[in-house]
Amino acid sequence: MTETSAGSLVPEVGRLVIRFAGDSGDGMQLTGDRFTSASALFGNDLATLPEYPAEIRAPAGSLAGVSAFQVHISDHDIFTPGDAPHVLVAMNPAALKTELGTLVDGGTVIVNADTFNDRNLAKAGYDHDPLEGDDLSAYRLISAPMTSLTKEACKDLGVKPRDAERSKNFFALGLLSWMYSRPVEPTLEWIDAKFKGRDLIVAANRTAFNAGHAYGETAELSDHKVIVRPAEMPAGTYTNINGNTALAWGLVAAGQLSGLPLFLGSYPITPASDILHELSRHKQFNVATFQAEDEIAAIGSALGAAYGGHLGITTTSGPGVALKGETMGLAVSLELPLIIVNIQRGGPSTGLPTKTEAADLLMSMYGRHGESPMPVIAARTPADCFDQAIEAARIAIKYRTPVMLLSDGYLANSSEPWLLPDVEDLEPIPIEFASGFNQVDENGDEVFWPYLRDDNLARPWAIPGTPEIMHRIGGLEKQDGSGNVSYDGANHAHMIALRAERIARIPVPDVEVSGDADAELLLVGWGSTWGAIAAAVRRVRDSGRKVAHVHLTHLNPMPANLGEVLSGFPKVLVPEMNLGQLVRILRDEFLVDARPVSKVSGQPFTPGELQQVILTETGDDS
Amino acid sequence: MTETSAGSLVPEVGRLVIRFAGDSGDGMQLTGDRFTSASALFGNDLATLPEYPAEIRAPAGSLAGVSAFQVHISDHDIFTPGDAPHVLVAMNPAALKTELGTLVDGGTVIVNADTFNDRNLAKAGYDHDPLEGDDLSAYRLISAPMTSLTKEACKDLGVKPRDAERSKNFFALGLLSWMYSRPVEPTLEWIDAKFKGRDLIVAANRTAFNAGHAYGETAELSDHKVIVRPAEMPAGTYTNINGNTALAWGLVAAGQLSGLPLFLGSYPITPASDILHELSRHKQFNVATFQAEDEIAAIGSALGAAYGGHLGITTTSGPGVALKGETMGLAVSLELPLIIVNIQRGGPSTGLPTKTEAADLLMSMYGRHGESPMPVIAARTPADCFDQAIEAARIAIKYRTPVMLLSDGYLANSSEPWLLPDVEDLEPIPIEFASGFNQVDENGDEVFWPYLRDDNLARPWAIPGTPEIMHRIGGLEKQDGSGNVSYDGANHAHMIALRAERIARIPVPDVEVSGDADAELLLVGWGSTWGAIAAAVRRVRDSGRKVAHVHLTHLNPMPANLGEVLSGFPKVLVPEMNLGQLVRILRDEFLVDARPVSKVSGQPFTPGELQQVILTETGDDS
Amino acid sequence: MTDTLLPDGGTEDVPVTKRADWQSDQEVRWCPGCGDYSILTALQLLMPDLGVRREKTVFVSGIGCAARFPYYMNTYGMHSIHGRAPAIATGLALARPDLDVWVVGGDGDMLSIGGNHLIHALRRNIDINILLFNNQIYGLTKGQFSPTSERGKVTKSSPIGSCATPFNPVSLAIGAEASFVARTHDMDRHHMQEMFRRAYEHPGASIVEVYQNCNVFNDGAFETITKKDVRDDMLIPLRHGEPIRFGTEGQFGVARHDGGVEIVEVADVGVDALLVHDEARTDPSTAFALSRLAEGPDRPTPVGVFRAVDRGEYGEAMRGQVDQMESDRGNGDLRALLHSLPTWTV
Amino acid sequence: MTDTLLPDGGTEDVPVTKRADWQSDQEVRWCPGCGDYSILTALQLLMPDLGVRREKTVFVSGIGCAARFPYYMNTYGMHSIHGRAPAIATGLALARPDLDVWVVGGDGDMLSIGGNHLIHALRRNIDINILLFNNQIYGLTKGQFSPTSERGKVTKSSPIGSCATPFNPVSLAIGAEASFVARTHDMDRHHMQEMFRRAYEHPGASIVEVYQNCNVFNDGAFETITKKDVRDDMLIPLRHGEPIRFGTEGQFGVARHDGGVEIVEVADVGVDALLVHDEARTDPSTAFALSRLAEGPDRPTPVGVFRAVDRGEYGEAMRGQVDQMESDRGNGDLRALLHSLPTWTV
Ligand SMILES: Cc1ncc(C[n+]2csc(CCOP(=O)(O)OP(=O)(O)O)c2C)c(N)n1
Ligand SMILES: Cc1ncc(C[n+]2csc(CCOP(=O)(O)OP(=O)(O)O)c2C)c(N)n1
Ligand code: SF4
Ligand code: SF4
Ligand SMILES: [Mg+2]
Ligand SMILES: [Mg+2]
Repeated sequence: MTETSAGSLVPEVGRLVIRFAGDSGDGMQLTGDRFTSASALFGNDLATLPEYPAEIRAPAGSLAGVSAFQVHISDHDIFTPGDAPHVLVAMNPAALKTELGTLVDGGTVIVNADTFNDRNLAKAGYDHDPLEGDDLSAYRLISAPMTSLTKEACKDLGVKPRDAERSKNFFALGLLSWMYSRPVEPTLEWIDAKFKGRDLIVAANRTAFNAGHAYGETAELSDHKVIVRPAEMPAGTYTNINGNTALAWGLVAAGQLSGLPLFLGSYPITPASDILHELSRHKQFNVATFQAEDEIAAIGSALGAAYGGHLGITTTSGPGVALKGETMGLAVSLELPLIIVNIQRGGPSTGLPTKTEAADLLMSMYGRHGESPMPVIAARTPADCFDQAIEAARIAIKYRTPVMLLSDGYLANSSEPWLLPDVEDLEPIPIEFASGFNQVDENGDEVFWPYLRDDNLARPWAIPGTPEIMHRIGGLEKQDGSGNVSYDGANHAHMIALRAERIARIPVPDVEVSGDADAELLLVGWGSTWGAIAAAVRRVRDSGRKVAHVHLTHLNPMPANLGEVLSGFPKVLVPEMNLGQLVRILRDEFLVDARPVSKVSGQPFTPGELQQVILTETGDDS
Repeated sequence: MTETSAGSLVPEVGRLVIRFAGDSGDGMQLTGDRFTSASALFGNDLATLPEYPAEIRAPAGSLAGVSAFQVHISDHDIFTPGDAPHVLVAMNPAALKTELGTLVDGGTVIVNADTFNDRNLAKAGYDHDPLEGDDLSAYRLISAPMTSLTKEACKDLGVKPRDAERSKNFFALGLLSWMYSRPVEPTLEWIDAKFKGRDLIVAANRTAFNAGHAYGETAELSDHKVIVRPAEMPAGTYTNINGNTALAWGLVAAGQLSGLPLFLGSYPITPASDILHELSRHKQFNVATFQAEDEIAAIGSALGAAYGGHLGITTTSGPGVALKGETMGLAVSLELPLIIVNIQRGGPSTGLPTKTEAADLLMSMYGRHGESPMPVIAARTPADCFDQAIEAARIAIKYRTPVMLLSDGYLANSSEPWLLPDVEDLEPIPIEFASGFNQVDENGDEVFWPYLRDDNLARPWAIPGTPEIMHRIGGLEKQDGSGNVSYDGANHAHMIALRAERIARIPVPDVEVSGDADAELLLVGWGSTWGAIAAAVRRVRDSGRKVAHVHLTHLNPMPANLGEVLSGFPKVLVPEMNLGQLVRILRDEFLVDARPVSKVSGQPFTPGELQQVILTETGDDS
Repeated sequence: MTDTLLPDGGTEDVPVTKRADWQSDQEVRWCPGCGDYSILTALQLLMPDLGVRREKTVFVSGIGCAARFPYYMNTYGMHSIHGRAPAIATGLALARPDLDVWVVGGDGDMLSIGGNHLIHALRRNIDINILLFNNQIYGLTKGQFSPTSERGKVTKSSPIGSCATPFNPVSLAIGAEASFVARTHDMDRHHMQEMFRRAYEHPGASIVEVYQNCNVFNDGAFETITKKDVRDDMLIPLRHGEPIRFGTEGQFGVARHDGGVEIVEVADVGVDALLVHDEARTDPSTAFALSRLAEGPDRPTPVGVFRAVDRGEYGEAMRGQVDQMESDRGNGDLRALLHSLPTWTV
Repeated sequence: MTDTLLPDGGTEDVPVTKRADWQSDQEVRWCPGCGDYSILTALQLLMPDLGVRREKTVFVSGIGCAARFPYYMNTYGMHSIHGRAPAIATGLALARPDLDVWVVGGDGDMLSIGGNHLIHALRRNIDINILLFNNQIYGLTKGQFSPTSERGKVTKSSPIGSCATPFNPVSLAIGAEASFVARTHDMDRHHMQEMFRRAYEHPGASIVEVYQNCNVFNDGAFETITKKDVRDDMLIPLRHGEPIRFGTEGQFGVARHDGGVEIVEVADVGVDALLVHDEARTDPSTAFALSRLAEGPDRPTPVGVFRAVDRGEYGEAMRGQVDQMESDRGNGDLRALLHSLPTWTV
């Protein structure tokens, strides 16, 4: 459909990583997003990683104001937004300054030449013009006066020059679309739809896009053209989804699968707020979203709703979880279903709120007073957030327990193509509310015991409104069975053991070893490191070495076969975006000499970094 | 001074455990306390354990209303309030019913016979009078009509019979004083002082006490008499102290030793409130106590005061700690001295608020989001709370870090003789506040860097009011050195590593192995289990078997020699009042196959229980 | 909004009940003589009259002596954690508009640690009935001062007196936009029942401050105003539509003065000068002024309904949005949601 | 109480400073056009006039755009965690009465998550100056409704409008026993400075609500009342001792009405019928009534000092207790303390 038909002279590459960078006001997220969409429609596999500045609006042109979006497209299945980008689009000097270091040697730099004036150079801390010195000698430079060309192209549309200037990101997009042979129509259609009714803007953006596209042709950039063929992907319908949206949809799905109304009690916090935003747009699924006064009220309201028979959820990030500990403890004691979603971010304290980290695992396991065990699960990819939200609900409902669902800032915002599941294939979540007496007392009278247990050791979910079985529950220790307050020591010991056993007995799928079962080295990961580990393992194995990978979704309880799996490998490494937390649990549980591989710089592992680790560990540190 | 002069026919026993039990209104805590004081003055070593009902005032005569006080006196050094009591004083049927089971076979039961009427028997759930059936056949019963004898004795004093009845606990005390040859004068003097000005009450209590004393003689209870000789104790002045008082005094001492004003921000909670109460009585030590609106404000205010150069402290129990996590994280990030005291109690949630447990260790270590390491220390005996409060302050101040100080409900309330330290011998805590510029910037100007580090990696304690060095701190990640907000990934990684190292490098004393260095079995304990483990180890060793004991005060960081010590023992057991928390840390840190010994029934281990464990583990389960 | 799984809550007539039906099988464990008993009795005796179902009634509490209340009611109940009952009840009431949700707590529970949840529940006008048992002390933790204890109060944690000005719970509630605020006391069963009934009937959040005697740690705190023999002179009954008047012979009254209100002798000013109580005023200023009459329970103190205005309940609006989205977009269609972003097919 | 180790804080005269001395070296990072800039400028320009020392001045904040304030002041400062600034400042102010402690935060920070700490600090009358930057939105988290957002507000988290009645911060503060309450706005530097100065001078807790424009997520929220051309008709200046009067020609005024206050035309009622503002009234009822004049910033809205009464600052009382115990018992003697229970000697 485009020039990239067979027989073209355009060289092929298997994959390409492009990084769009510019000032916060330059619309880089949107540009990246559109490029991604076009690539998705074209059929590439892909993964994205947006990175925003911490300030709402840092001063224009400043280093702090640089906003970036990385997209990795490929002709085969990939797992991450890529290591070093091959192409950097830098819309101003500040973007060039902050982002250049990440580019591969020999990579392509595309700049908006118009912005390289003294004022902007000074703001970026350049004492010279990098377009002229040696700064870029190691790269292939495309220096296009995007602003002026855009203005020029738009001059007959009746758009004010300042407004026309705003369309320069579409110029960049047009240029990249030409260079990498992206389909053009979807973007034009998107412009029409997005700015519907604002005709001048539609015209300016269309014009800028076309001008950029034409620029490639006319400026003879043909030798920059490469093509990344569509990937072979399983048949089906795809959408490009980020983790927070997938998670929100997974919660909606859990509501539909269980037939329960959803109640989200939440307090805004980066990077979790978007789940609140997304769910508040879908109330027609019987979704109530309640923006509480703080995180404690958020979980409290969700717990209240759960007590009332709703699917109670609270979403937050690290600092918010630190506030919810006491109420989680109550939920443990009440044995009610509840989902606590933690989109982890850089800590401690306020830390790096817009950067990713996964250092809340131990808090998830142990951050409550007393013995208060709780299932913990973690999503591994953006789309997996959908599945794990359902899994969290399934566990919470079936075992009447609060469940901690972990994601992180990286999963939250990055996206990947998701083969949409057939809604009919999703397994229903059976619900059973207690409906009447379940016990006979000493006098032969029928009574209701709120802590009588089923085969899973779960107590009845007995919701207010049910006739006859009125009862009281609370955070004081209860007599097992009757649920009456009990200060009896033996019963307390029994209840503590029972609460522990109830969680420990939850069946979770065995882990599967990917890679070489007979390797020397096993990498054990959890959460969002999956992509980087899988990619690194593939690269290393492609180079002929042996290595294995196991990835945990269920962190509490752990898969039953994990100990055996671990014991099969002489070396076990645990890459984590923290100082080593899962590794502590593995060492404790299985007494294996697993060792940590840490990254805590606010960014996910790249496959390259882990590849290097593996090579070093397997005896080659080339 | 009493009949117990050498040559008396009274048999000697090495130790004796007496349990006073009665209705909440019966004054058993006071009775136990007085008996303890007299024993202390007599020269016994001793340990006590009060146990209150959970209700403020449960219905009179009910099982829920039973209040008990156990005291262990001995002629040698002892470590715990004892296993099963030898003597039970039961002031009513409910007390007999709930407490009898704990008594040793053949033990002595002393009852107030007057209370064994139909009404009280019914309230206690007896369908017969246990004084008459076989219930007590395994014991030696002393059934004294204490109420009527007291009334009778007081009848000429002009005291109303109902008021006279209130003195019956002094009758019991008099009787026990006679049986166990306690000095009489101190108690009489105490009565005079305590009820000074209320002459009738003084008279009634004195009379009742004397009547009880005489009753022993006249009722020919001589063959119940035993004597526990004074223990050989190091020379010095002693006081009988419980953990909470010792802890409060330790904090006062830390203030004096450092010259810092104390600021306690606290919110009442059992069993921590008494520290607040105690400190609020000693404001003349430049102590400010602030009862905050909640636990978050409590720690917040303490942190604010610490920022201002005071010794900031917050005291609470488990549920309160669960609320303080976020602010502790801020303190970690601010690198300011702060002491968080957790008097642990039965959990999860509200749990068993008046019972003991030590299940907050993992929360202390990991209960904050992100990587936020904090020193953790735990007191081992009531008197040790004094030392560890000072130790906590010393670490907090020297290393500019929040410190978690752990105690528990058992230590809080139980007491032991404490050889009072010489105040001059207590080591001063040096304080150095930043006083001026500490750095020169690029321009050669003098500046102040709030995160410039000393040899301990600690940053300056730079308090407001100091001229020139105004600066801003906060919970966002900071550039090391300058302290400016930094979103730089490499700096973040550096800071995380540095915060971890700063804590890990804090020097703590090596552990010492007590018992047999060449034993097969090592017991590792922490906190209040010290007494029970030490006693059990002594018993086992006295019986000719080998066993060793190591006890941790410093839980983070751990003693440097601990790994080596652990590796010297084939078997390692870790008795804990939780499901196994320290054991997780040991397994993780040292990859030793340490195994847990758990007790979570709201009461401390008894030496007997641990003795049994040791015997079983060392191959004898007699 | 169709909650198909939830119990439909009986369409038959509400059964006739008596006090015993509302008593749970749990032994009541307050100190003998505690004011909580009379509040419990008042409510248990009232419930049969309200024409409500036990299974549709829920008591949510925090921690404290007062907070043990749910255990004694033969309804649904949750004894939660300290301070959080208003938040938990908010979730429950929003999720389950078919229920009557009551919140019970002490002055520490609801005004100290739980103060924020309380004021937000009032502001939002969540459909819950809040009973604040104010004994001006922390009972369960054995006697520390609370946010309603008077300045200078000597307690375990303030051995030479507390330094803080107390909250006036009625003023605070009104300042927090409360739509229903009342006060009563544990010595007058009839008055309590009237207030509880009014709270129950009010749409949206209602708060009733109940002066409650803690005879162990703060005995007699309200004696000066609630004891039978002083009551007439020390309690100022607020009755909608009536001039505010009190005293054994009705010799005192309340009149406006300098923007606030003051106590006057009827003989001095005449009945017509008395303020006629209007609990339904949209402007809460007069209700606020009335709340200032007594700084503590040592001066004549108004009891009754200070304010009762219907200003729209939060849950109704919230559920309205579900309905609106349902009617705008139809019932949620999961497949359509999953396909709502651009898709492509391989 | 002798804090020997603490800096004695200079006995020389307070040095003369200028604006630049109060500016830190940090780049200001609010969105261009944000109202926070003008508040910062107002304060930085005011500080030299207050005659205070930079090293004795501390700004404590929570989290939010507003809460970045401390970074820009060349004083001591702590950017703490969300909602907790009033609690942290309480500890600091109590520990260090020699300092001037300011608290800065947004409507989310101080009224949502931090609401409880705020009302308790006001009630206790801690000696801190609280500046509440009310932009009726969560700025830093990119635009969700806040506890001061009007009902029906469409935001990211309320796509078809919020369901909640907002707080009126002035009413809430007065209900919480605040001794000093004022309101100003970011468009009038002079008025802001006057209010900040008054807050500074007030002993005990002072709170100033500053209407602040968030031009990114809630632009123009206060335009209807603060824009230059409408201001005269839409802002009601409260001036102590003066009749409350406003309007381009002073044609409007405020008079008492039915226990509250209402806006009147001076021509109709005459000047003498206007309410003379008395910020020092012990009874807060009139101040409360004034706070009810405008439900939101779309009707004429009072600005200025609503209430300023000296009712004794908490810290003074607290330190008085230290002094009292010191004078009763002498300075603490550790040895005596350790020997204060019965002892025996072996
Ligand atoms: C998080 C937490 N903090 C503190 C406590 C201890 N605590 C229990 S009840 C209570 C206050 C009781 O006072 P109030 O609420 O007035 O109830 P009352 O007992 O007087 O009825 C406190 C501080 C707790 N259980 N949980
Ligand atoms: C415990 C916690 N919860 C939530 C957040 C996220 N958060 C940061 S600022 C903020 C609210 C900002 O609004 P406001 O206080 O009004 O300040 P503004 O940005 O409008 O000045 C929120 C919810 C956080 N940082 N910490
Ligand atoms: S302590 Fe006070 S409030 Fe609590 S039950 Fe006893 S009398 Fe009642
Ligand atoms: S988001 Fe709003 S409040 Fe925050 S800096 Fe920008 S304009 Fe100001
Ligand atoms: Mg109370
Ligand atoms: Mg705001």
